[in-house]
Amino acid sequence: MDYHSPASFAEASALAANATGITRFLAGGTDVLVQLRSELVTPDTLIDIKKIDGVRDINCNANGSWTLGVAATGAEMSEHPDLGRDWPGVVEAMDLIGSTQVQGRATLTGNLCNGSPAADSVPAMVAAGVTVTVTGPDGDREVAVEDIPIGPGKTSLVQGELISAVHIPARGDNGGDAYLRFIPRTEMDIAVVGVGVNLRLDGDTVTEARVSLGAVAPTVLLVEDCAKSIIGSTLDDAALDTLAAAASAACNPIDDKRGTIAFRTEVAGVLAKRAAKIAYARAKGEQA
Amino acid sequence: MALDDRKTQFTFVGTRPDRPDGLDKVTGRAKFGADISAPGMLHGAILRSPHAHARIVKIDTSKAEAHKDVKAVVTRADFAELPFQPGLEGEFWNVLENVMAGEKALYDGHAVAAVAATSALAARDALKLIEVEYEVLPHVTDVDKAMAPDAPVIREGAADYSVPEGMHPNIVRYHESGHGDVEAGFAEADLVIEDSFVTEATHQGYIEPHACLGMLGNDGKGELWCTTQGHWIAQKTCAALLGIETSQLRVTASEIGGGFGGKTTVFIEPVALALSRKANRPVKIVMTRSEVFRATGPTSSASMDIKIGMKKDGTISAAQGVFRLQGGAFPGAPGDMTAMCAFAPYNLTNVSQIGYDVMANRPKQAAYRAPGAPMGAFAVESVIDELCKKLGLDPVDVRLKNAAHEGTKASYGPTYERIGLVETLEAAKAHPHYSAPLKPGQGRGISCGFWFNHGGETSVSLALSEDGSAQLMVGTPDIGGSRASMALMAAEVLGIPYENIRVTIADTATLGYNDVSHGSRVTYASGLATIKAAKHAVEKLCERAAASWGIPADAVKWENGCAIPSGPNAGDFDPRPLADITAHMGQTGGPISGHFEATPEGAGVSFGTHIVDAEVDPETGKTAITRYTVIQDAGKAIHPTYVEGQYQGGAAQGIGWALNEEYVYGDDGRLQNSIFLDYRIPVASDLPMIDTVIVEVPNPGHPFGVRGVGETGIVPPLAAIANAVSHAAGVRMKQLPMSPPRILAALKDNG
Amino acid sequence: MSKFHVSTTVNGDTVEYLCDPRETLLDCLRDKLNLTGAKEGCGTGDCGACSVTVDGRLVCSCLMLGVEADGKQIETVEGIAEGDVLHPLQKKFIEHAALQCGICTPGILVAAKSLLEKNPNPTEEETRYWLAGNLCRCTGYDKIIRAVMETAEELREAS
Amino acid sequence: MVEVHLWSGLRSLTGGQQVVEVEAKTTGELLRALVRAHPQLQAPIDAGVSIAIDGRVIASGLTEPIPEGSEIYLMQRLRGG
Repeated sequence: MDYHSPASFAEASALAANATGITRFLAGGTDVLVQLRSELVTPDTLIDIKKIDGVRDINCNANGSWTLGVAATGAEMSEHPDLGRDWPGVVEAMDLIGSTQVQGRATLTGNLCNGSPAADSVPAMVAAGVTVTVTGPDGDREVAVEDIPIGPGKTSLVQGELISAVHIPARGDNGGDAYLRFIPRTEMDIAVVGVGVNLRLDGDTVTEARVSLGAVAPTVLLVEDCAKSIIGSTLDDAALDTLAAAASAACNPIDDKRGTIAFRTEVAGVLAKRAAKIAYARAKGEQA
Repeated sequence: MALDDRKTQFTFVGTRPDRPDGLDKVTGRAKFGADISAPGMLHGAILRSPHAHARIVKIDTSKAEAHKDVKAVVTRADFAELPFQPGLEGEFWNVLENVMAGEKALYDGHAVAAVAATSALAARDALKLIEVEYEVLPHVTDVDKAMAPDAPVIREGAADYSVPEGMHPNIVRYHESGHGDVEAGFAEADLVIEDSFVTEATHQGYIEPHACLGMLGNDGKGELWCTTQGHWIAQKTCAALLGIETSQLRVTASEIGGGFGGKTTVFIEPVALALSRKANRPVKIVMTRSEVFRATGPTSSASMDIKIGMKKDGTISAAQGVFRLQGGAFPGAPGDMTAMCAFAPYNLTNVSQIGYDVMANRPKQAAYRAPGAPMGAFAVESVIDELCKKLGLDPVDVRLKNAAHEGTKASYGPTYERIGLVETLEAAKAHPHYSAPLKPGQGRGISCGFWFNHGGETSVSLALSEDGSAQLMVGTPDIGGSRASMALMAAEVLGIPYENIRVTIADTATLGYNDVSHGSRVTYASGLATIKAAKHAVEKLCERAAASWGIPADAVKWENGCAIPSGPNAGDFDPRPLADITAHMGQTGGPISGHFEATPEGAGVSFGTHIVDAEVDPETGKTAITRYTVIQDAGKAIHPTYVEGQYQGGAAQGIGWALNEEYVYGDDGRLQNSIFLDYRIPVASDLPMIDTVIVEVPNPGHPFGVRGVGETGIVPPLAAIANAVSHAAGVRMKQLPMSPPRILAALKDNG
Repeated sequence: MSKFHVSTTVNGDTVEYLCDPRETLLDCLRDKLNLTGAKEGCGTGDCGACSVTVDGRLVCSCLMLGVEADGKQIETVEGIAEGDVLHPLQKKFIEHAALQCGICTPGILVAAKSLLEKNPNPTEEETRYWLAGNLCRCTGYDKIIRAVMETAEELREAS
Repeated sequence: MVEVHLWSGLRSLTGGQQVVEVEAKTTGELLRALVRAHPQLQAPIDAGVSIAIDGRVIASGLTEPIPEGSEIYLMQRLRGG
């Protein structure tokens, strides 16, 4: 295995473009090292991007949007004084991944590029409308988070491409987001179901919404029907029931060691309701 | 065992001093299995079968052998030839077959070859160069399916004398016991409930993977360092498997990072020695976590049918159980123990129990804390709970009404000596937990549990130093603070401060044979031996004092660490403290030591009663344990803090077993969850504080009244939690673990 | 395959080693620096027995490569005591029997110390969640949680 | 003479008898006497048995004294964890 620690994304991209065999980028390493140790994936080329300037920055832009470096850790996101005020759902989703120790290393980008349909931060990012900059041999392009994963362990990135920045939109007024997941324990598990909800209110009425589901299909889903079921409502019980039904209907899960099809389908609806209520309360400026 | 030295008033015993090895263990200094190296050391790695059941057609190791960093490759041919015997009789053969596969790979993860190389990375790389040709065979991993007529046969001829003719060859041992007439008893009952229960295999889950360092020369002399619950059994087994003399192999036990029964046998140790013999260099092997899950002892999975009859007043009129335990591809599943323990808490006129030991394509089961007892208790105590509910009776009162006591004929035959079940139930009833109000969505469960406990071969040696301090050598690895208990007992007899006693876990070359640290035997048996060894030294101290005073030895007694004249004619002499006698021992007859070697019989059975509150989320089936109380008879708690620790640990493991831990096999017979991410043991945020009540009903078989405490604590939790969850959810849970998908499915089925 | 030269600081001492890029920081601490206090319980970041801090941040040393340690400040269990004076957590763990077998203890002490540095007054829930990545199979966590919280209280009183 | 109670599974080896009367002063003598009375009991004894004397379980010792008139139960060998 070759190990490189380039000083720029262009250099990293060039290294990857010219590499043969399996290439992995190393940020927090919480997936890459597990795969390496278990001999599931032994990369031929490992490119550590943490020596690139600015990769750990968390910046609020003039328009209220956020730009995060690709090596900013979950712990750094949680500790940031303002990010969690704007996007509590995204920050909490990231914070749910692994232990305190894992939080010291794990990153949004790593969670995204691992391609797991159960990745906790991804539904929250999709709901929030997060985009990423992809740097490749032909320059940069901006891609919506939901367009990165294309199947379990697979992404739309091609050889020589890597994510070089994460962009979270401006929160704006009367908005709130939330992410909930189901795990059998209280910590340390992979999501059996995950639900991200991001919405905006006009008074008591939902005017915009994005709802995403994790661990219920080969990729994280952005579910239009869920959004439709609550837009125009005051998140009354009828709207919540429609939301739950839409969430369950969108599920295309598998039976595996972590959960059954029936369980995932049912609980997706339950969590969609609960997450929507939290997001709604947050949009109203209430504690939740 | 002469118990003339019985004691009930204590100076040191029952106090809570710091453990002697505390400093080493909080500074990272303590040496565990993997914390050692040797000059010239090689690293071993083991190739494992990816198939649940396959004939090994051919193993080609030539490419691995040609690798520049590889110094040795071994397969089954590098071990001793041992004769196959049926049942548990051929245990050496079974262990060898498990350590390195012979003709067939019998489970996913079964070792088939091993290499030793100059680095751990090189060893792992070299495994990929070994080519194994398998003929994949049909497999079975489920206990009921393994007993079915069409089940693939794991091995012909493995069954012992006990199995009635006509049963499937995968049934390798059969047990049947009981007394009275259960049919007549059921006829007397006002309510009979018959139900079936299932538990999945769980792993002991010790945090330290197996690790060892072995050196074996062509002269048949060797050294082995390993993490083990018993280094003498490791010595004996490795010697047999390698065809060398037992005494030529010196085994040193490292500090042990948890065992719970799982480190009572060998896995990698004979492999390291075989590699070393071939390479002529020390070989270290450390298992990965995945290897631990795939290839070391999980407990048995079980399928059980229970039928119990109860009268309206709560009297159990008859009880019957059939317990089918799957123990992997070898004999040993403790179906007999399950059967004998299941009804042991109760005074039953009519009881019948049948146990099966069934083989399947899974790793060889190893003991796990009261092996066999928890699953039986789960089934039986669930049915009793259901009877109480249907008859409108208080579950503690019903258990008190039926509780076994001194003079009761046990379900497994003999009449109980003094036992403490009733005391634990009375303590449960009186405990504020039992009467505390429950919130909506919560349920409360209780359960009793029983375990036999064990004595076992024990050797202890105690040597006094000139300055009056003492060194105590025991042969039972310290799993949970036993050095402290041993020092307390020695201090009690010698009358010198606890701090003046250094306790060492001796290696196999410096002390006589010791049985494994299992069966909750350490504080009982090594403790008894420590007391006897200290007494032995005291006798000699008294003799020296008597000689110095010119009076007969029997005119001297030992009190508060001093020899004093005893009796009216002994004369008037100043007491001689221990250090005063040892200061001159070289000139007054030589060094003073005490020792004791025996197999103490009289471990004393023990009982516990647990109370647990659980809260179930009706929308997701997720359970939270909100309160837990363990009440157990310790006989006499030598170091109460460590007794509490055993109770709390047993409860925590029980919570894991009840709620989330399980071996998950795919249709291909491969283990699906061989990492801690997916084998879900409880984490700190899953658990509440665990309250404990130590009941002390002295064991008549120990001079200080000690009963083993390590195992009983895992017997009641499965049932207690199942009862709590069933009450909270409003539906009876009959399968473990009660994972959220199972609870949610049960809630749905229940409407 | 060429090895990497790494220069780093462990418990205040400057150390150097050569490592294969596949070797973890834990491998390097244990096998190259003979600091065997950190344990490998899982190799997948699930048990926390290998916990160390890197530039003050709590991490699993099994989830970090040895090469990544270059130029970092690493603290392990061996560095918790100051000379022969035990850290209050270490004393309290012994006093409370917050360890049985002791294999998880090094990782838990490193993690608990990191908690108290960040949050001198943790609730029981905060303590339990902070330590959720440190598996203990012996104690049921009860005595561990009590030891950490009592240490926190003592440290608050002392300061 | 002492009465030895067998577990019911052994009846198939003793022609249906569950209580066997033997002359024995120690646990070892008792096992030998059982085999003399019923040679088929050798198999379970080889597989491992424990003996309860007045309720105290003797896991493996062959030299434990058997008091006259004591209650004797043969049990499967106990194993622990």
